[in-house]
Amino acid sequence: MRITVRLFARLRDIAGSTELTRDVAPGATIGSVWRQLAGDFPELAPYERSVSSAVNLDYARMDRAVADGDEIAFLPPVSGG
Amino acid sequence: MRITVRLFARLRDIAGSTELTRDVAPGATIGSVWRQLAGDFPELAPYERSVSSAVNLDYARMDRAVADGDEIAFLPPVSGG
Amino acid sequence: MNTPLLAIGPAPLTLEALTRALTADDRGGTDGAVVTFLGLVRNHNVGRRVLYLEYEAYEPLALRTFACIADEARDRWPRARLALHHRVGRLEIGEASVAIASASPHRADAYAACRYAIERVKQIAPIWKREYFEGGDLWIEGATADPEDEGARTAAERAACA
Amino acid sequence: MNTPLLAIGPAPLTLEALTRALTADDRGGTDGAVVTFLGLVRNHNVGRRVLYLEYEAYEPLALRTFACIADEARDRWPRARLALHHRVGRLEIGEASVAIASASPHRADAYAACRYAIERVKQIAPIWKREYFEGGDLWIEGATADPEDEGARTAAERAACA
Repeated sequence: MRITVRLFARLRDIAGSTELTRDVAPGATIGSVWRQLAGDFPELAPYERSVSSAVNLDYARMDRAVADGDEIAFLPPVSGG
Repeated sequence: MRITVRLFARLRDIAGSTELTRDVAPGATIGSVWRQLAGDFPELAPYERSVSSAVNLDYARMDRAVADGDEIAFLPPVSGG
Repeated sequence: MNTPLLAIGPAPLTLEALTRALTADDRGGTDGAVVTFLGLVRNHNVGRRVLYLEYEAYEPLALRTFACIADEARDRWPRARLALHHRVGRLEIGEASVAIASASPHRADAYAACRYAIERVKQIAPIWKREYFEGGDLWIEGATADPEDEGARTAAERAACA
Repeated sequence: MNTPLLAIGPAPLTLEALTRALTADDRGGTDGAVVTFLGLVRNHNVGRRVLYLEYEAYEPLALRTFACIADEARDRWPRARLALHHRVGRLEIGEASVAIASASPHRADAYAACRYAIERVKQIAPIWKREYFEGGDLWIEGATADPEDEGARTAAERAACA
């Protein structure tokens, strides 16, 4: 399955791009996508406990299964307002 | 002593004028001015407990002595805002 | 045009003028929050269909009372600044009778000072509204104005969530 | 020009546009109170002299989050209506990053809904600011965004004095 990963703010700076494409195995979850990403970019690891995620413009939990074509977003702690 | 009395809102409607001139005896207080006025306009009497007063643009109590030339204002319960 | 921070008169009220008056004071950029309040004329009041209102004020005492309210707010929230405009004369449904703005480094103080100010205006400003409704008209009489009534002042602070 | 009730984008924010969008809804004249909030860029933050900010957002999710906040506020204060605009891009000191307006028949609900909304924006809107200060820059990171965190939601209600 192929998914799109979107990254924001400092996560984007660490990874060096706003959007990545990833091939994932069946049974993949948002959490497994995150761990794969943190393997590629070790500076992401400290965000393990504070990151939020969204799938196709809905906030979602890390144990949520991903499907082919999903847009997964990883969001560092927010600071709007 | 001669004082000016200013009346507002329903008090003005009852007395039929916004401003009255009154001659008062030495020792007069805001309260005695009010009672004189309520004698002239009995419909004012029900305001005895709810009226506020001011002297020369300062809120003042009913037992405050008045002086020649004072501007005394009687204010029914307010409803600004 | 220089807009005063405290005003009462017949001119229509605008938030833009009010907040400009307030933030013009802040050349340093220390304000992080501006909270405003507009009171509007409603078309209904306790079951009566309202046609319009007429506001009357003892204007010079009202201005002094606004200054007193601003002082009270500054004592309680020293970093918040207030602007307060009240309108008099005939007001149609939907028009603003009162406009208040509060600016402060942090939002909690700005919200509290702005809310406190409208509570105090209703308690102690020498202003009256006459309601013209379907079938008649009457003077609205609310609170006996007494700036020294600590119970009322405390109630205003409570409403401001302070 | 038709101003949407919920918006995010690079255009400067004005209270006038926001309150017009909100009160245009009220053809019946039932609103008695409008409360607004402006968040401004401050020149200092925890001891750093701030030069300017850059705001970034996941814009489509931010818009959905604003709609979710408006729904929450309507559940809690059914007669209050909200408008909420957030800006992105580079903002100078004193400029508004967020503008919120709330209208309601009575002022208590308008104050509460407006305060609740800014608390929720700070908790759950996918928006980030990068602070450029004298000597460097950094991403500000506040709350972990979780719309289902009841503890955070309750804290926002408490801040709104509800």
